[in-house]
Amino acid sequence: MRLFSVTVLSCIAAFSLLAAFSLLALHSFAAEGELDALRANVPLLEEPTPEPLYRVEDRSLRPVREYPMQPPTIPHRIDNYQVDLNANRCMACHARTRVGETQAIMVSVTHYQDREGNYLGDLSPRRYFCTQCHVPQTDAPSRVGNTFVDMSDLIRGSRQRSE
Amino acid sequence: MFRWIGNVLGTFWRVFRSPSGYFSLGFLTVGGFIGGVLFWGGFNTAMEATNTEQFCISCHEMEANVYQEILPTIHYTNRSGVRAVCSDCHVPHNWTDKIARKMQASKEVWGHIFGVIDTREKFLDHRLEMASREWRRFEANDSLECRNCHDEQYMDFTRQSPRAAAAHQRGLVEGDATCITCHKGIAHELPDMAGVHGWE
Amino acid sequence: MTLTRRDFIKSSAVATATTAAGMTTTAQAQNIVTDAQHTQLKWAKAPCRFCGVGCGVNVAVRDNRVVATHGDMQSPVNRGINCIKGYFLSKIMYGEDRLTQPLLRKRNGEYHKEGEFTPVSWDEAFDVMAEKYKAALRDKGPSAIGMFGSGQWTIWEGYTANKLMKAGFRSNNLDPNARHCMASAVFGFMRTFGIDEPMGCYEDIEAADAFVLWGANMAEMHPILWTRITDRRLSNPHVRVSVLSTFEHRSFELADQPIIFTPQADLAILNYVARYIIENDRVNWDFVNDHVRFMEGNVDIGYGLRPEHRLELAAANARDSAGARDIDFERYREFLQQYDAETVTRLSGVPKQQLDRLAELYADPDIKVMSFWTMGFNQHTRGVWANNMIYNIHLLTGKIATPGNSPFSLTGQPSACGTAREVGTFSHRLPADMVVTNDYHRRFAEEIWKVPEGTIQAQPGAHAVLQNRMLKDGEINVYWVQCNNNVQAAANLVEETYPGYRNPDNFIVVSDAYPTVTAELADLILPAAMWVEKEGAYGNAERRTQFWQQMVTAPGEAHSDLWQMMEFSKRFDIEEVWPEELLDANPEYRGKTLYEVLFRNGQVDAFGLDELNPEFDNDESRYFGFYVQKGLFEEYARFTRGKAHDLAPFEVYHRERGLRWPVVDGQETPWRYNAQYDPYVEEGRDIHFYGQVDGRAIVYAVPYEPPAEAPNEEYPLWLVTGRVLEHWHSGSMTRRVPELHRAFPQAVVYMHPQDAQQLGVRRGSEVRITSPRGVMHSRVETRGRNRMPRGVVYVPWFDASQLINKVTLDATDPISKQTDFKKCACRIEAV
Amino acid sequence: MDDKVHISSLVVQAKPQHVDSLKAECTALEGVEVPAVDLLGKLVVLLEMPSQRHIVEFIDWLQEREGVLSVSMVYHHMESTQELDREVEAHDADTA
Repeated sequence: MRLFSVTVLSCIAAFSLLAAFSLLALHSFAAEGELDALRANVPLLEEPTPEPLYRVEDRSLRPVREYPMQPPTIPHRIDNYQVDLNANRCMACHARTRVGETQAIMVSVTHYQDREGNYLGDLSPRRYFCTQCHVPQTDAPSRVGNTFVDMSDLIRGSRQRSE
Repeated sequence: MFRWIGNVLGTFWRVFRSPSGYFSLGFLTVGGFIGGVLFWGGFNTAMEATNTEQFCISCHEMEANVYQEILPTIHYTNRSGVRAVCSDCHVPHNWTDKIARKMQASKEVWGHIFGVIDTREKFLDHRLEMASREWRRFEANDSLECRNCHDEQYMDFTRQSPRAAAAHQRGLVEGDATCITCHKGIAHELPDMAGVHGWE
Repeated sequence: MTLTRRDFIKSSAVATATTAAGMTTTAQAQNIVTDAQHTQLKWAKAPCRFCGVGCGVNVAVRDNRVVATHGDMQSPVNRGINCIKGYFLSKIMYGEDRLTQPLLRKRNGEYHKEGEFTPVSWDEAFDVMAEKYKAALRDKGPSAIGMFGSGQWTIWEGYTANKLMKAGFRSNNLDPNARHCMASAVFGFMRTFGIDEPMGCYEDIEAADAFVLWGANMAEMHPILWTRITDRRLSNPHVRVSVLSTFEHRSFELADQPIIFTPQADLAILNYVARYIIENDRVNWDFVNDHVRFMEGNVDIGYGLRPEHRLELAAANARDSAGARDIDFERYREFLQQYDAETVTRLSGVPKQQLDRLAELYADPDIKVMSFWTMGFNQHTRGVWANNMIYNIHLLTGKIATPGNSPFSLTGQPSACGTAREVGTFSHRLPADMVVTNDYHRRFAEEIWKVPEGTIQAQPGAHAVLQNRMLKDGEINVYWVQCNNNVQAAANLVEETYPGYRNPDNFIVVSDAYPTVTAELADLILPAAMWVEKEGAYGNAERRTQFWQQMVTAPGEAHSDLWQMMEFSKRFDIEEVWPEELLDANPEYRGKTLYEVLFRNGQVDAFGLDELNPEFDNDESRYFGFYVQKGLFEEYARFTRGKAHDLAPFEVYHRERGLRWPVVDGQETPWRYNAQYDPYVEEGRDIHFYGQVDGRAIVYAVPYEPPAEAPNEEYPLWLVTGRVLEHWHSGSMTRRVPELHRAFPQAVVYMHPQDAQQLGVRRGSEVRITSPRGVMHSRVETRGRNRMPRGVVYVPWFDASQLINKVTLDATDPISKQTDFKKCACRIEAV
Repeated sequence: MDDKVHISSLVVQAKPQHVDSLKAECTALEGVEVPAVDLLGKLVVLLEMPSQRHIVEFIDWLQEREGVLSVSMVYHHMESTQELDREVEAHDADTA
């Protein structure tokens, strides 16, 4: 039986690759362990070889955000960066006063606002722990694709249709 | 046993302090040389022994604080297995400075005996003072102990991350920064950095 | 120009495909689209889908797709910020393996336990399912039916499940996964205060002078509350933060008082603090004399294992674990004498100086102190005691129910409070803190539900852990799992869960949006709508009820859990589910379907489609022909009003950024039991613990008792399990978001570098983690965010390819029946 | 579920020289539209069919056509006819 609806809504840029994946999916749905891609096709009572520890990407290339309010991921390693009561290693480069010397990107203006939206003279303490919102990225391969569509693609589509 | 040693030492001392008129010049030269080797070697061996990590962490203060902190860092384990022990960074390699540092270290022995930092809390209270001393030393000697292993002359910037390469070019090559300017806290935790340049 | 829905959907279909193909058919004159007609997004509010903090988010929709989310500036919880998970909410619904069709295990065209998953229609799915339910009812009666629900269910889903199971099928074998995370907190509240949920609220944070984290790692698990604590601590240098845990984690970054203790010794530390307060004459006598009484709890109460286990046979009070008797203050004081500094330091490894500094935060009458705890206390074989003990401390000092003085029990799921607790989806509960064992409560519920007297069974049903045991033993035969991933969560997978799900006598149904490992062990998988694909309501940890609208349609044939339950009930004639005696006594029910009895009762179907907000879709209401969510909510709200759980009218919640119950005369209640804020406090009292008949909260004398399992020669290490910031619970949503996946791609075992060295392994080495129950493979991590003490290892449980619940022990708190996931013994070897 | 309509969109990758003939063949069928094509050989096909079986059959048929390299479903929606013919207010449908 052809099973196509698993691939419903699959629509991202890496399209041909996806199409190949969905063709594969047509025949599966059989044994235990093959359903949940996050289980990596291993039956529950067996032990897969754990994935290796992946490297953290360190190329310092700015990531594209999927919408303007999304916090950027960290494009470099932060091993042993100390952020605690004593010191904030991140702000030693990304603070407003430091970026001249370090040429790092200044944290956004929202980081100087308190809960009520007032601007403070320095970093808002509620934003002090950077890794609550910003995380580095490893080079781990995805186990499952994601079909999220960027709003600019939808906007472009809408403009084309109206023309 | 002790008496025998005492006797031997006594004899040696008497011989040692009596004028050398009975000995030939040749003996004196050769003997002096051998004695020098023995003395110097022993001194140096003792100095080297106090340079080992085992010696350093035989004190609770070192083992429980700074040693625990270096364990998860790049200076403890890394790709090539070339690691730094305490003395690599904290004891100057050239002789005069080394002796000077060892003299200073006698203060640390004092601190150990009198329990200046025998709890984590006390250690943290003294951390800024201790760290500042090391930073000053590194700034004064242009991070010599760093440069014993990491000399920017021999850095291949293309093998560094773009961010590190740019910072090294700007700071070390073109600017007047030294390693410790940016790399404070690379092997141990930082003290309260309020008021430290670059961390305000 | 008029448009039909068909036009709209067709244009969405084309837009999506065009985008997917990356087609650019016309050249563009301008690289930035500025035309408002094209750039406009439709925004609406919703609570975050993840933890119990309950942040508000704004969700942007375009072409029937969620395209952005951000922290809601107007939400009093988070004021415009989210954690990393919250910022990626926009992608959780778009994992490419969304389930879109029912899948039934089939062989040769028919259902077969060992068959292959085959797509079927909803009709066929429900036919097979109903047949199994009817057979179970015929052969064994209602007790053979079980359901495992969720603190992630919307309020109306939990309410529907409660009604369907307890009144419809007349089985109390309904429990939420909140049993794994909140049950000890619930029993702690009920024992001390007689009424569930915190008296304080998040505003306590801005008023407190000290914070004590008892085992909680809020920096990772409750990040937005952590931002508020950080704000308070760093803006006000006098504020102190004390962090207690069995290992050093991210919350220690803000700790003025970092305290590492031996697992289970929290009980001793808690009693030490109480003793310190008494022995240093710091008891707030005015408060204690007016508002407190004392009891001593039964001891030696066992570990909630199977009754034949040697530990249960050896326990004196395994059968009366919750028993307690009245004592006076002097007896309590005498009881505490055993917790002197020397004993507590020996048990906990914490030096006296640290203990005293901690105790002083509570003892000093000028310090307003807030205590936080979550899984450290709750997932504990003495979790209820730990909850009672923390209240002891706050009650002795009178530091409770006033701004800044707040023992605060955190929750892990978005509606652990709103759905699991307030709606009462536990096996012993009914809505608004009522219980099935109480005749009056049952009668009250039957009246509101318009079902005959005697419909609800008086015996509590099977709780989560017992359900798995009963599945294995073949005592529950049809089992519906909704909105959770219990095969990955429940302890002792190999010996208990797996054999239960695959027991040939059982038929397991799993409703989920994604194929989880739980779905893998199901016989029938039903595709579910999630989050903003349906209209919903959640209740967060500070009693805040929050609503959201349906913003997009679910993919394929996926339907909400609510639709699934209601539609399924149509398959039953009431004669097939209720016994003859009940129908003989109440013949007016004859000839109706279960659906008609439960949902067409003149209450649930009281509101028409004209009341829907025309701006938003509502798939369930359009399908059933009435405003389902409003009908269910208003029926449910009748339980709460006048019972100190009052909920506001339905529409109000769609306007507000949530309200904290009890909501009386349109006013929410930030602090309960306090006359200044709480309308339920009796006239003339300042503080009133009205949950107890005499208005007095209870201080419990309960001891330290050893854990169910501790390291020994064969299994020399402590194993602690838990979560990480980037993934939420079993990871079925967050691991499908590429950025979150790459941030923390797989589970690892955190250990001390010298422990690793001793075992001959290093960072990245593959290791085998073994307990008497099972084996799991992982890799060693000696760096990173957690610093383990010697002899303790930490493994997060989000990774389906590393099921650490093969190793964990299914010992529970005997009172709350909540599993202790925080301590068992294990061995680690190089592979 | 007889009165249901299944709306689907497909992306078809074909050899560029076959695009026109494929478009003609498709649009000749009932319930099939081709709202977009590009010169590199991609077609967007929009289906409105009474059941999934019809859609599967169409995909099978399409895959057999000359010049078709791959067919992928991108969007699928099922709903009752009455519901689909309901009018929506203009702000619901900003993609008109």
